[in-house]
Amino acid sequence: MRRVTGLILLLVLVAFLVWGMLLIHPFGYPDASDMDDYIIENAQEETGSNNVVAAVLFDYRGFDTLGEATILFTAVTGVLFLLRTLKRKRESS
Amino acid sequence: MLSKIVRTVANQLTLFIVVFGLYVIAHGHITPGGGFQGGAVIVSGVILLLVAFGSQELKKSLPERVLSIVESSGAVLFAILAFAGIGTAFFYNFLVGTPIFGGVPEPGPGAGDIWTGGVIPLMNFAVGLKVIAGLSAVVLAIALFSSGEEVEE
Amino acid sequence: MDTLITHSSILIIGILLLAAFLTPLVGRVSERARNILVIGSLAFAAALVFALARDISFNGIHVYALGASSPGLATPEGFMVPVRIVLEVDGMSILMGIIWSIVALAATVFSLSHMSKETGQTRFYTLVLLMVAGGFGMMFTGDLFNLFVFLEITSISGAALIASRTRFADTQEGGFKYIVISSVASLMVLFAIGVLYSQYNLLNVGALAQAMQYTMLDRMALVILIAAFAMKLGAVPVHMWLSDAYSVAPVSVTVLLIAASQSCMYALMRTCFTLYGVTADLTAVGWIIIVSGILSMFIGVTMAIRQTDITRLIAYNCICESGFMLVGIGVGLAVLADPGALAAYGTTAISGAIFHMINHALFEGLLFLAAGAIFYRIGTRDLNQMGGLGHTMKFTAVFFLLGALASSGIPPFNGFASKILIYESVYQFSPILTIIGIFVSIITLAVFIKVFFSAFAGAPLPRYKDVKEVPRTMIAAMAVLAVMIILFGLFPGLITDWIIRPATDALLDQAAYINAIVGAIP
Amino acid sequence: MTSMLESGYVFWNPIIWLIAFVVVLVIVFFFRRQGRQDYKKDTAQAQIFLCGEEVPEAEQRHIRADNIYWGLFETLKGYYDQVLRPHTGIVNDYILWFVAVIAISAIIILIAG
Amino acid sequence: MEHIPLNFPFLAAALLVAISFYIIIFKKNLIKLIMGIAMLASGVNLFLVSLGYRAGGTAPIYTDVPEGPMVLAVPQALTLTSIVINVAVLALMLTMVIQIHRHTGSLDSEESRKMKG
Repeated sequence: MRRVTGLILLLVLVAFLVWGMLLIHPFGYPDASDMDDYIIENAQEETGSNNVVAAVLFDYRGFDTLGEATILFTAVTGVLFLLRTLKRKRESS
Repeated sequence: MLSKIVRTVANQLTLFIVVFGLYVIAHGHITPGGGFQGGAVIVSGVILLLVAFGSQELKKSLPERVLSIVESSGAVLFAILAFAGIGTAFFYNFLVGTPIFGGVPEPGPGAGDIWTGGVIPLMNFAVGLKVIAGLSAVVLAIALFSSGEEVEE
Repeated sequence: MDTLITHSSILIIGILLLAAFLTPLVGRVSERARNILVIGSLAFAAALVFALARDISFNGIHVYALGASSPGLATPEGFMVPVRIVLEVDGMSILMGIIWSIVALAATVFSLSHMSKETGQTRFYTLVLLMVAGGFGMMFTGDLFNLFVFLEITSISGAALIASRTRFADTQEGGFKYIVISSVASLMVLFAIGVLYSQYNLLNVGALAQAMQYTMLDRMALVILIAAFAMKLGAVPVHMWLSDAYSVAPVSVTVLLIAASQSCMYALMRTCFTLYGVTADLTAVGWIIIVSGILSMFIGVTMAIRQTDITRLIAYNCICESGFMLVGIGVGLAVLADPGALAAYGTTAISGAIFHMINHALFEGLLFLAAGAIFYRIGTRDLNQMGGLGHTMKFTAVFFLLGALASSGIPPFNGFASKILIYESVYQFSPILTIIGIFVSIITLAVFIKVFFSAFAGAPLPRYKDVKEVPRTMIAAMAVLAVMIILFGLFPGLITDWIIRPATDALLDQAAYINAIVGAIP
Repeated sequence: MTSMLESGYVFWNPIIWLIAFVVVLVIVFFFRRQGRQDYKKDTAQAQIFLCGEEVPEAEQRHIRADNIYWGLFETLKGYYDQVLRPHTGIVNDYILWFVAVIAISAIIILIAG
Repeated sequence: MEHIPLNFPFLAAALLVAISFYIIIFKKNLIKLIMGIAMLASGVNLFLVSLGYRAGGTAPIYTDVPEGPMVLAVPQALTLTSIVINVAVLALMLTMVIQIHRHTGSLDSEESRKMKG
């Protein structure tokens, strides 16, 4: 029962996604590229970096990278936090 | 702990891995790469050591306390670099045009210059530090935990 | 002072992040210094939020372009669309910020005593700070991808915090469920962002709203965004994770999780009202949200009355209360394209929903904190083992009763004030919805009678003879929320005039939001 | 009037409500005082009377949460069987419901909206 | 370069998403579930990065690059961010699975559950 319902719903989802993907612009020919053209043209002058991706990562969208570094920090803190003791377990078992 | 051949080879290889990782970090603003990628490369060296020597041995040279401190410092350094531009705006690239990493390359394709990019190389360095310490800490903690050893708090 | 206000939106997030990064270092030195750092940074952020709120009420929408040569310069000179990440704080965002800062302060002060017996406190407070910073980021950002990043920060730190009592198996399960749900939801949000990006090559909410044409792909993105945010806020039928996660977390974390769910509700409202807004015909979306809200109300309350685990019961009550908000928002969305109906009752429905959001955070927070106080003293969440606690834990009993009455919509508490706005406006849309709402409110009262009777009332049980009242910091944290509940209940007109109406207007005024980013609409 | 909450249709003022509440309270107390005056503390009057039986200990006297509203759950058994079935607690099912929500709302929005 | 028929890269991303949803829904093993989430992340990342491709474009790095159009830079940055985020999420998930296994001795999502109803 669950399997059948699940498969039907999944098929609807697949149809939905595939239909959407067929509507997107042809691969390699983006519809609009104003923001990226601006960045590619001005990145060298504004940030002094030859690597435009690095310029986007650390300058234009630097806040995202701060967030990303924060996520890594969060995950590391979380992992160390969750694996913090085995002592209690050993005593009880 | 694996056999002596593996340990020796891992020992020698790690040096090259670390150097390559540092190269990727340092040239993040002119060639493909950056702090995350270079950091991940170096962490692969740490994992090689972990596989060869076992978590107990590695823990002696890379205690988690130190890794945690280094990771926090990397994050703080990154945040401070972002805050330093707040005279104009948060994340403002205040080093462009100054003597430190301030060079601006010729527009258009050309050879790269390491002395460019403003805060980008510094941020790459901070992020690299963070990724190395953070991912090593995660891998080490999981390895120690699965081997039944107590993780330091 | 002006400089501080100019930079306040980023300082709120930045200071909290910096404090979170510093906490592990300071925590090695001294516990006292760490607590001062945590509470101090949260208080500083709260002060800045209030200053920013005052500034917004005078000067309108606050825009901050990160890394630009001038913070107010959202788009580069001579260019039409924003390139950098822009923080955009309007009345609605700052309302969420006010809720979040109050709740975060109360929860942290509460956990000073509540978590004092646990190990790993330094990492706990680090994660709390990260979660608070993530919530502020979600509320203040004007950029879709940035929203995704902060959504992830909030959910990862939330999951780690839920699982913080590692000695119990169910906490690990709750945390795992939460992180699976939230990572799937946020990845689908990212997918939707990609779909939007593919058409307009933009990531800024305001600029996207201006360019929005409501093509088929936009509808696809809308479907995915609504489903993902609905899952994150715990609307029926994707609510099952909520009771699992809320019931096992330490209560101070649960209070933060409620506010995090509220920020997902905020993201849903932003998506519907600001991103799509009047360009799209959102009647169908409105009806989907209304149906989901009605189901949330009904299933939430009927499941709540059956529970014997006190926090799980309150968690189901949370689902029920968020159903009220969803109904209010759904009615507002359904009549968004009809100015007459919007003016007659749509606006009231939305402001009722927004008012209920702030009230919900307050009274559910109080209920959870009171439940945590019981857990702190007797070490169980099972209602079957409680009884007669009101004789010794008088303050906790009174606070719990206050929260319960507010949640059931008993006058003169704040829950009634917001519920009457929702009832009265929804009645003009469809009377049956109001009738269901009132019925659900009555059952909510029955739910809390069950809890109050089995936990606090009755003869004092011999095994709980030497149970004492909880420490003073915990009472202080509960008292803050209780006082706010009473104030909000006694002066609802003041609150609506000061913060709810501006928030509603800001939410409905799509043009102003767009203008603040890209200048006048051509 | 800072307490006034107007929604264009009705109004709600907690101060007026409180005044009315106090008035009703006073009236109730007034009538209550007209009642019997012969209640005395610390006599047999104040003790629990249970059909003359021995009063059980607090532990047994207490009604546990499981037993509260027992009749309601017994009456609504059919409903609760239906409602409890989707609440399996398996994380895979949660994602299945998410897929269901996407699928159903996609059909609705793409066709109707 | 010619049009690639039927937007194959996007379709591949959609199929990856669909397959990963199949795994997440039908595989009861928690490790497989995590693999499903990793695949979902890969699908979304593939979708994002293929959005930015421009026919005949070079990588957006000016160091020793031939003249010509460059592919869009922002999707690449977004993908990088998203990859790191998913690494972090996976690490935390695996930690929780380790803890669940330690407590219940089972990796089955049905057997290891404590809460229902």
